[in-house]
Formats: sequence, C-alpha cells, structure tokens
Amino acid sequence: MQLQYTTAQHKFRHEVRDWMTAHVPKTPLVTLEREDGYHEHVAWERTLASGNWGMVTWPVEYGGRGLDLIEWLIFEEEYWAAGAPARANQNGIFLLGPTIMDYGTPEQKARFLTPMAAGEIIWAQAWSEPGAGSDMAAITTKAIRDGDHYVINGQKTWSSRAAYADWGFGLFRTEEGSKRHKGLSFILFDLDTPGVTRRPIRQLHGDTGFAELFFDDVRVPVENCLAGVGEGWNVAMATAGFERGLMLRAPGRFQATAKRLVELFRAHEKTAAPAVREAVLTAWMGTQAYAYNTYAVAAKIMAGGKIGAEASLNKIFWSELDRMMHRTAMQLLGAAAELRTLGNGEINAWLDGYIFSLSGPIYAGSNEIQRNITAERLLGLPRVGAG
Amino acid sequence: MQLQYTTAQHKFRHEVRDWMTAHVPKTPLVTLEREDGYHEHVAWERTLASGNWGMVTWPVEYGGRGLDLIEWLIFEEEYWAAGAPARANQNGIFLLGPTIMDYGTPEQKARFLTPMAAGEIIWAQAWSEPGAGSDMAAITTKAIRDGDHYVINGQKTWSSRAAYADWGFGLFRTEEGSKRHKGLSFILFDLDTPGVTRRPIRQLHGDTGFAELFFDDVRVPVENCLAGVGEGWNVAMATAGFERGLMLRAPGRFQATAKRLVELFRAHEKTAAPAVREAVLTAWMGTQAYAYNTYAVAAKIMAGGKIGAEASLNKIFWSELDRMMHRTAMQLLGAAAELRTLGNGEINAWLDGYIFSLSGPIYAGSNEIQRNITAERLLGLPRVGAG
Amino acid sequence: MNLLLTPDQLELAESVRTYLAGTHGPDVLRRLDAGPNRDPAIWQGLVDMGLTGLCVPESAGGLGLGLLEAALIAVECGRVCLAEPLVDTAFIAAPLLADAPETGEILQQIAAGTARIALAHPLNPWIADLETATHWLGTTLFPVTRAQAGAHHPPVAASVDPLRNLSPPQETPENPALLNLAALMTAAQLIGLAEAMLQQATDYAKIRSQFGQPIGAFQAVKHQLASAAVALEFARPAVWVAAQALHDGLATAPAAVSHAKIAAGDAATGIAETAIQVHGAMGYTYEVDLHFWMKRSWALTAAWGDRAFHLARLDAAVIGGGIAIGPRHSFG
Amino acid sequence: MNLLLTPDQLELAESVRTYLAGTHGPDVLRRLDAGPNRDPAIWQGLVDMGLTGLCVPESAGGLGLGLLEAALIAVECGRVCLAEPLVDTAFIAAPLLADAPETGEILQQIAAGTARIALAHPLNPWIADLETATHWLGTTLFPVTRAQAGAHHPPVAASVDPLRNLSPPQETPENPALLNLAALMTAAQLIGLAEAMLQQATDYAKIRSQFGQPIGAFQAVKHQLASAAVALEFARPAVWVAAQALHDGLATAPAAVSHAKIAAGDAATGIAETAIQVHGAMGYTYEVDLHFWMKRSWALTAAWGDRAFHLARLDAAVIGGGIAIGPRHSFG
Repeated sequence: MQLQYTTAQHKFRHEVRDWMTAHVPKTPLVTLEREDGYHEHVAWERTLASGNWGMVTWPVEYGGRGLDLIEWLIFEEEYWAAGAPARANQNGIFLLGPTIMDYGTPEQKARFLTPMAAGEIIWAQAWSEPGAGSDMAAITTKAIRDGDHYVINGQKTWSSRAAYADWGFGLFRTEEGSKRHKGLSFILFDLDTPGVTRRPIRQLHGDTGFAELFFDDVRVPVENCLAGVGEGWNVAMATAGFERGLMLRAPGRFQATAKRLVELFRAHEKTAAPAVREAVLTAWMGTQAYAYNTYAVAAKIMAGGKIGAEASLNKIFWSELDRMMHRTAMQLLGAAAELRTLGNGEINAWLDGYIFSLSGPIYAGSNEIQRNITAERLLGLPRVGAG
Repeated sequence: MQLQYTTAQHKFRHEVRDWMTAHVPKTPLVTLEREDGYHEHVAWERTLASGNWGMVTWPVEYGGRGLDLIEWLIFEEEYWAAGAPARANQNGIFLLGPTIMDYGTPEQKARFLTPMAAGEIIWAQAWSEPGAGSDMAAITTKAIRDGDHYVINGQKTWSSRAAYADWGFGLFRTEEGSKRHKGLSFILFDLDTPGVTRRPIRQLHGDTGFAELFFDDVRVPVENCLAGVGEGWNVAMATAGFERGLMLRAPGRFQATAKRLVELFRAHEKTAAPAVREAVLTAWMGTQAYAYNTYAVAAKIMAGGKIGAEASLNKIFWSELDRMMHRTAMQLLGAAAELRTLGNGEINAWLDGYIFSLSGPIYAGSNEIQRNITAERLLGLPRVGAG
Repeated sequence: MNLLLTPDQLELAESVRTYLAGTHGPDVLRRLDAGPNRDPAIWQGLVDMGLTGLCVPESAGGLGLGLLEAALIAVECGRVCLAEPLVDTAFIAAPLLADAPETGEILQQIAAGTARIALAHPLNPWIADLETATHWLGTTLFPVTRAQAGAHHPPVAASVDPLRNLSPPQETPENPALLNLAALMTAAQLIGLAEAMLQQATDYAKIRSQFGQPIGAFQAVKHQLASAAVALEFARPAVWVAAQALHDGLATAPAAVSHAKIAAGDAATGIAETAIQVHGAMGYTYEVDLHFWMKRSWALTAAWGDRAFHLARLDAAVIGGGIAIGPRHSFG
Repeated sequence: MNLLLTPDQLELAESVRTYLAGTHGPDVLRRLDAGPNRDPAIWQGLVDMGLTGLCVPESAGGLGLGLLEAALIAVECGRVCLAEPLVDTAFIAAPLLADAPETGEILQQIAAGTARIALAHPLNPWIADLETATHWLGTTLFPVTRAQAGAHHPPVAASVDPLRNLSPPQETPENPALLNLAALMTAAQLIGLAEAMLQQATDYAKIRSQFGQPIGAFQAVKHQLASAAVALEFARPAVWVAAQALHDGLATAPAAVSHAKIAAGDAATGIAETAIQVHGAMGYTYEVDLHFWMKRSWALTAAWGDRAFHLARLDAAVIGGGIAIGPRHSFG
C-alpha cells in the first residue's frame, strides 16, 4: 500500500487545477434540469472537450487521454474542488461509452465515441417503462426487424436527459413473444427520428430533467444495435455495473459536499442540535471511507480485477450518505431551509441538493434491489420468497 | 381530555407510595435469572400479596382489588419509582390470569387465580419449540387424550421462568395429524408432573432464566385444558394480545430507565458524544409518548374498546426504545461499560440491562413479525410474498 | 385523568375531514398551484363551516371551543395540505386575542371570516400570508398597510412549497404565548401531513406491481411503512397532551409543546422520505401529488422553532432540571 | 498511490486465517471459558507461526514487517476471538519498542515468545492480561513484579467477556504513540469480530427455517444483513489507510486512527445487534457461540478511547481545522 502520489500524479493534479481555475464558470450555471441550463451545461461539455478533458480515461483515438483510474480520481478531485458544473454527458461518457468500448463494432466505436467525448452528442437513458422500473425485465417496448431497420413501438419513461438530449440508448424487445431477460436488444437511436415523441416530466423541484418517450413506428437502422440481437440484457447489466460501480459517483463530489457541510456547520455551530455535530463528523468519515474504497477498487481494476456485486454496496453507501449530508444541512439552515433563495440572494443549493439526494436511493437500481443483490450474491442468501 | 388526577387517584398514589417505601427491599435482589435470586423474587411476590398488591386490577374474589386501569398505571408508576423488583409472576398475573378470566370455567378460576395472585404458584410460559419460534403454528408437541388425561410427548424451549417455576401453560397438538393453527389446545400443567424434564438454558449473561422442557408420557388431567379442545390458537392469540398489548410493559418501567439515564448523563456530561445528549432527550420523549399512549389505550378499554393490532406498534416501540436507552448508557459508561461491577462495587446494571434489552425485539413475537402484522392488519398491505 | 378524545371531538374532526376530503382534493392543490394560490371560495367554505369561529368565544359569535378541538382541526388542515391561513387566524391568533383585554371587534371579524391575521415572530425569517391579511400579530395586533401588503412584490421570499406565500419579516419582540401556540398548531398540521403521506404511500404500494406482485407485498416495503406507522402512533398523543396542557396552562406545557413539535416534525420528514422511496421514480415527479405534502412538511418542521430550538428548550427542562421527570411525572 | 493489498499481504493473512480456523474454533473458546482461560499451547502455536516476531526487526530475530501486516493479522485474531495477548505484545508493544533506543533483549524475547507485555494507559480503567505478563508498558517498559501479577486476586475487574482478564490499572502518564497504535490494532480486531458475527448470522439464516423457508429468504432478514455488509465494506479501508498512515508517520494519522476506531466499533456493535436479532431466541443463549464475539466487541469498542474520545479528536481535526478537508485531501 502506497499513500503517496507520484511526482507525475502531482504534476497532473496541478495541470488539472490550473485549467479548471482558468475555465470553470465563476457563477454557477442554471440547473441542468431546465432548457436554458441544459444548453449552458452542453456548452461547458464542449469547453471541457476543447481542453481534452471530456473523458480522461478514454483512449486517445476516441478523444480521451488514455489515463489510468488513479489519474481519473485526481481529475475528479480537482473537478469538484473547483466547483465545476454537473456533467450533461454523464450518460454517454460514463455509461454508454464504456459499454460501446466493450461491445461495439469498430464502426460503432468510430461513429459514436468521438462525438461523445467532444460533447457534440448528448445521450439520454431509456431503460424504464411505466410497468418496468425496478423490474427492468418486464420491458415490453418492441423493436421488430423490418429489412435493415428495427421498427420501435411503445413507451419509455423517467429517461434522464431525454427532455433535451440528442440521442438515446436503451433495451427493446426484438423477439416477439419473448419473456423477461430473453429476447431483449440494446439499441441506440436518434431522439429526432420521426415517430419519437418526448414528453418532459416535471420533477419534484418543478424543473424537467427527465422525460417520457413515446415510440410510434420509429425506424432505426439495424447497425444501431449494440452487441448481438437478444444480448441486450447482458449488455445492460454491464452498463448498470458501470453506473452503480466505480464511475457514476466520484468520491470528490461527496468530499466537496462534506467540506461545504463542515463550513455550514461552523457558521451555525451555536444553534446546531447536538446530533448534527456528530452527523457532520459522520459525513466526513463517510466521504473519506468512500474515497478509500474507490481508490482501492480502482487499484484492483488496474491490476486486472473486476467489480461485481460490490457495486451494490457502493450504490447503497453513497446514496444514503448523500441524503444524510443534505438532510443535515437542511437542519442547520433551520427556518431558512424552505427558502429557494437565501438572504444573500444566492440559490439555496442545499435545498435543491436535498431534493436531488432523495432520488439517489431510487435511481440506478433502487436500494431495495441493491440490498437484495448484496444479500443474494455477496452473502449467498436464498432467493426464495419475495425478492 | 382530562390531565388531572382525581383526589381519589392522588390518595391511592400515596397509599401505594407509603407501602412501597415501607416494603421495597433496600438492597437490590439477586437477578431473577438465578435460583437464589428467583427465590428472593418469589418471596417478594408473597410480600406484595400480603399487602394485597399482587394484581390490583383483578376482581376482589380472586385476591385483587378490582381497580381500574388508570389506578393500575398509578400503581406501576409508584412501583417503578420505588425501584421495586421485577415480577417473578409476570407470566401468571399479566398473561395467564386475564386469559383464565376470559376463557376459564368457574372451577378453573377458583383453582388457579387465587394462588396466582397470592404468589403461591409461579407460572412458566411454554410456547416455543425448537422448530416453532416466530412460526408458532409449527408446534408439534402432542397431547393425546387417554381417558380423563392428556398424554404429552415432545419438547418446548426458551420457556421463561421454566427453570424454577411451579406450573406451566402452553399450546399442544391435541388432534393427531392436524396442521398449523388447527387442532391445538391450551393446557396448564404442573412442572413437577412425572415425565417432565427441565433443562435450564444458560443465557447471554451466563445465568439461566429460561429452560427447555422435555415431555415423556406426561399425564395431565383433562380439566387442565383451558377453553375448548382445538381452541388453543385463539386463546393463545388472546394471551399474546395481553403480552404485546397493554400490560406486559408498564410505562413507569421505561420512565424510570429514562430518569436514570438522564442522571447518568449529568454525571458524564463533559465526556459525552454529541449525539448522546440528543439520545437522552429522545429517551425522555419516547418514554413520555409511551405513557401518553398507554393512558389513552387504558381509557379506551375502560370505555369498552379493545386493543387489536395496535398492540404490535406498542411492542415495536417499547422494545426498540428500551434497547436504544441502554445502548446510550453503554456509550456514556465508556471503557467501564464492559465491567460487571463498577468502581463503587455496585453491579453494572446498565450492562445487564443492555443485554436484556437485546431480547426485547425478539421475545413476545419478534419485531419482524410485529412489522408484518402492522403492515398487513393496520395498513392493509397484501400478504402475498414472504411474510 | 382521561386521555380519551370525546365523541364530540371525534365527530367534529370527522365532519371537517369529510368536508375537506370532498372540497379540497389534490385537484384543488394543482389548480391553486397553476393560478393564484389563494381562493376566496375555499375560505368562505371554511367560514360557513364555522371553523374561523372555532376558538372565538360564543359571546363574540364563535363556538368557544378549546385548543384540543383546534388542534384536531389543524390535523385535518394538514391532511389536505390546506393553503388558506385558517390555522394562523382562527386557531392561533383568535385564542390569543380572546385572552387579551380590549380586543374590540376583531374576534367578531375573525368569526365572520372578514379578518385574516398573519403572525410575526423573531424566530421566523419571514411572515406568512401577509399580503392577503387584514392584520398582523406580534405582541399586539396591527392593521396591515398597503405598503406591507405590497411588500412581497418585490421581494417575496419564495418557499419550496408553491402554496406558501412568504413576505419579509415584520420587526417585533418575542411573544412566548404566540410561539407556544403556533408551535403546537404547527405540530398538529404536521401530524395530518404525515398521515396523508403514509396513506398515499400505502395506497400506491397496493396498486403498483413489480416482479409479479404489488410492491406492498414485499417485506422491505411493508417494514418501512410499518416503521412509519409506529412513528405516527407515538407522535399523535404528544400533540393531544401538549394541546390540553397548554389549554390548562400547566407549567409543563412548553416542554410538552417542544416534544410535540419535534415528534411531529420527525414523523413528517421521516415519512416524507419513506413515501418518496416507496413511490420510486414516480414520487420524484411533480405529477404525483405527494410533493405538495412533502414540501409543506419541510416548511412547517422548521417553522416556529426548528428541531434544534425545541431540543434546546427540552434540554433545559429535562437535563437542566426545569421539570420533574420519571414514572411519577407523566403529566407534570 | 496504490491502496491495493499486496499478494504477499493477502497470502500472509490467508495462512494465519487457515491456521487459526483449524486450531482456534468455538470449541476452544468454550474450553477456555470452562477452565483457565489462557493456554500455553495456543501461545506456543502463535510463536511457532512466527507471529510474535512479526514486527520485530530481522536483526532481532523477527520478520520486520509493518503495521499494515500486523493489522491484517489483528483482524484474524478478532475473527477467531483470540484470547491470548498476541496483539498487545507483538503488534503494539513490539513496534513501539523497536523504535525505542536501548531495548536490550526484549525484542528477542518477544520474538521468541518468552515475553508477554501488558499495556497501560490512563484512558483505560484497567490493564489487560497483567497476571500472565512478564512486563508492562506505559511510557517505558517495566518488569511485572509478583505483587502486580497477583494484583488481580483480589480484586480483578470482571469483564462481560469471559476470556478477558482485567487487573487494576497501573499509574502511568499518557503515551500518545501507544494510544494511537493500540487504537488502530483494536479497530483491526473489531473488523475481524464484525466479519465473524456477520458470517455466523448469515450461516444461521441459511439453515434456520420458519414458515416453510430459510429465514434468510425473508427480505427483512436479507436487508438487515445487507446493511451490515455495507457498514463493514466501508469500515475496512479506513483501518488499512490508518495503519499505513501511522506506519508512514503522516500528520493525518491520528485522525485516520480515530476514524478507523469509530467505524470499526460502530460496525462491530451494530452487527452484534443484527446478529442476535437474526439468531432470535437462540442468539440470547450461551449455547450459541455468538456471545463470545458480541462481548469482545463491546469491550474493544470502548477500550483505547471510546467513541466519544475519538469523536472529540476528529472534531478538533475536522471542525476545528486541524487537518485539511475536501476533495483534494483524501490522504492529507
């Protein structure tokens, strides 16, 4: 075990820091969940790409820097320390990108990865359906082969970014009459294809981040199918693995929250409830533990290992930690917690953050599902009974 | 709603207080879980009976005082405030007694209730079997009719008080080949009947409170069957209702614990962890809420109402509150928490109390079962799936 | 000693619940959210029910009922997420003014529904419903001037609750009686909010199916909802006792009020988190009604003394020795 | 920067785990509980494994390994609820003495297993394993006199853990290096204890049937055990990092040690409660082995600085500004 960064890693950290200092917008962008904010965030993606910071771990030929996971963690630490914006292209660079690298044809890689890293094409997720949330294998939206196209009919919902994004990816039933995990294929589609209707869904905070997608005889070329026909479930599980696993939530993000929480506490120390003081310390411990764990997993992967069901432990931990930190902040704000803008005229980011943190234990596989996976795959408890 | 006690109630309170002051042993008795301590506690039961305090709510003809539930609550408040010992006859006076009053024949009432109130006969519970804990309907111990006797063969376990008590009560399968809740009868038996073997079970703390009971052709007269043959399940559910419901745990017991916890906190205030301060306040609020709730339920019953599945809410609440209070005390004791006797030579009652509190969410129907009951009977959620 | 609610009290609460269930459903909340978020017709309905006069002495044209009755109705206001300032005007201002000397015609006006009273206290960084108020009450009663009424454009403080109208605070000294009464009635509304959210989550768990069965059949969902039911069961009586203790002017009333406010706030905010979790992604949308109740719960939990404020009051009482504790002191 | 345990480290831990699993099962704990609770044969086995010399420099006949390796073995000691004072003597006293000037023959004696060193610190109201010790260490090393060795009859302080032998404390000033190292190694043992209890509860949930299926098939049981696994997963790396930071003498080491001690203690005491709940009434008996691990967990969680002590240290570091915090400071 080696707790010191190399000279090269220090040098890289400072390179990131200098670039961020020079480029991170001085005033926070409008929320990504609103159309104006979405476009501000896409512009930021392109600024990142201009500095070749779009996705540092990707191979150089796809617009990455071919850096290792430790360097990625350093990048993320500097990114969040600089207060840089949320990533509009999260779905693409962290989820779809790695999936295409694992399962894509050379043509698909050439076609999709470079514009993804460049922030030219922003991707939306299209997993869930009204009847298929936690139970994703209940998907019914059909993609029926017709010559060199698939004809898609059905509905997706809670599709993140789908309100404004360019392309989408998801699972579709390509084999008529197939059941559950069988007969599903992983298909990429242009959200502007005729027959696709987007209905933005207003979220808790009032803004519209995700959307319903209606497919009415939507024709998608067969070459947009990733991996083999009927292989969709396995490909999706790999993607979900990335999502729950290492890359969806870098430790730096939560360490930045914990630091802001400590500062908020210092400002309200005199009026804070006793347990809040302990919660603030728990927040620091939790975010540090999450960082240690992520550095360890990164090292394991660099040494040729894989993330399996431990990804579920990760997802449970960061989502409940994030909710706890924001809940604690709401307590510290007291009567001001309900205000959308605080006395100083600033947006009450803790309130928006608390609302968003409530979705953490729900999306990317609800924590109930994650605890089932943990119990059954890591602890080997029987599957009998209700999930 | 009336928050003031009547003059009569005040007078009664002082009558109890004076008697307790005069009779409660000055030094704490040895634990009820040891043979010497058991006999000390039985002697205390007889002292109580000598003052006609054995079971104040029972009718006068059975050795009670015919008092109402509010007077019972006042009695319990004074009982716990005086630091009086645990009740060796808990199983009899709070569980079996009320059941006999509801289901017993005049002969059974005359035969069992008076010696029970007098503390002359101490009762053990015999519900569980090795294969029937939470799932009590899985009982297999047989009681087969043979002339004017039942012949009992089988095994009971975790029978509280069975190590030293005089009589036991429990459920037995009187109908051969019957399944689950059917064919069970509620039978009372002398623990010294030939064929009954007691094997005391050593508990977590090392003492032997409960026992295994082995039945080898044990002949019990048919008149020891309470209510109809095959009616056992319903009778047992009524008893369990008493157990989970109003009378097993009077609020005074927990209010006394909360008060001691506040005093412990005052003594360790300087070194206490921040959240412990809040836990102490939560303890006070919780015990007060439990008292309010119990007074309200008592009034409801006095007005002709019944306790139903709300009994499950009670059991969950007091058992988890009691564990939390003792866990908090362990934290306040710090490095001394592990010591069986504290510096002043006194027994570390908080340690014993913590250990005992860990059984609270398990006995009298595990809290998992209670949450199922709450969800299904109070909230009306479907039974489908694993319990 | 009797903690039972009387048949009259239960019947009163029941009648108000029935009325509000019929006239103030989620559709009304969505309508108010879309347009002006106060509606004279709703207010008039409450006046016609006699609710504005609930705590006004019969001599002044009211029903002359007590704080416990008022708290029971405040629960119903929370249950339907009522936006009109009935609780502030009729259950907080009215009882305080009824105890004041010289109140002139104000009590009659409250009973008649022509007076709407906003409440100011240094603990709150805002004042609610000032712009539609005729008066505001701090330590004494003031008429609302046009300037004050207009004070919210600009700038009104925007609450996360789309049906709450907050204006900048009015300078006023502390009024302990106001604080205790307002904290109690806020706790009562939080009970109603919590009960409604538990009901919504339970109803959803019965109809939403995944993996071939209603999600409410899964123990993971059952036990979350059961724990919510436990929290509510033991928060409710703390509110009833606090209401009666305040009504009776018991010395333990302030501690009882702080207990009630903390227990009701914890139940409401905790059940809000349970309810959204049970609703899954649906719960994160504006399309499901749940969000109105969640946001009101967050707002009221921190209003009239947040958790830390009331814990500090309890600390002085329980740890500091301000009140007697232990088995003999269930009620003081 | 590399947080991976090396193959050598994993293999070392694996070999010790295998040895202890084969020689120090629950039957041994019951035997020790019944009779004299220390056994020279067990000690000799640890000596023959070379564990007493793990942290002794090779020049003094040891393996000269570091604190991380020692912590990994301490985990295994916790996993089997080891009673012999290996951790105190070989993983706490030895590294401290190895850094001291003039240590004479003591390091050789530790490696050879002829020295057993008890540890004294003002934070602990007792001293463990004094009666079988040859020396005790506070700020410096003292031989144990017959009087001291006999000091426990009477009075020895009886621990809830039947395999812990506590004697009255020895007067000694604070030794921060001792405290940090002992707190770290205690945290490591707590990880092993927690892992063992989780394993026992999981195994029991697989074989215990109620309502026609293994209780481990019920989501209520699954999710309790899953939450236990989460707590462990994020406590473990805190211990590894603290061990390495202390080994490297980093300025952040004390905060890392306090974090490790709190996280490991919370995991162990929390999993103890989960484990007994999953075992039901069986878990409340002395007949199930679980109680040995629970009691050791309670004892070690409060030893070498209880939760409040280490929280106060973190408070000064994190809130008080003693260390740098935030995304750039994962490791200082």
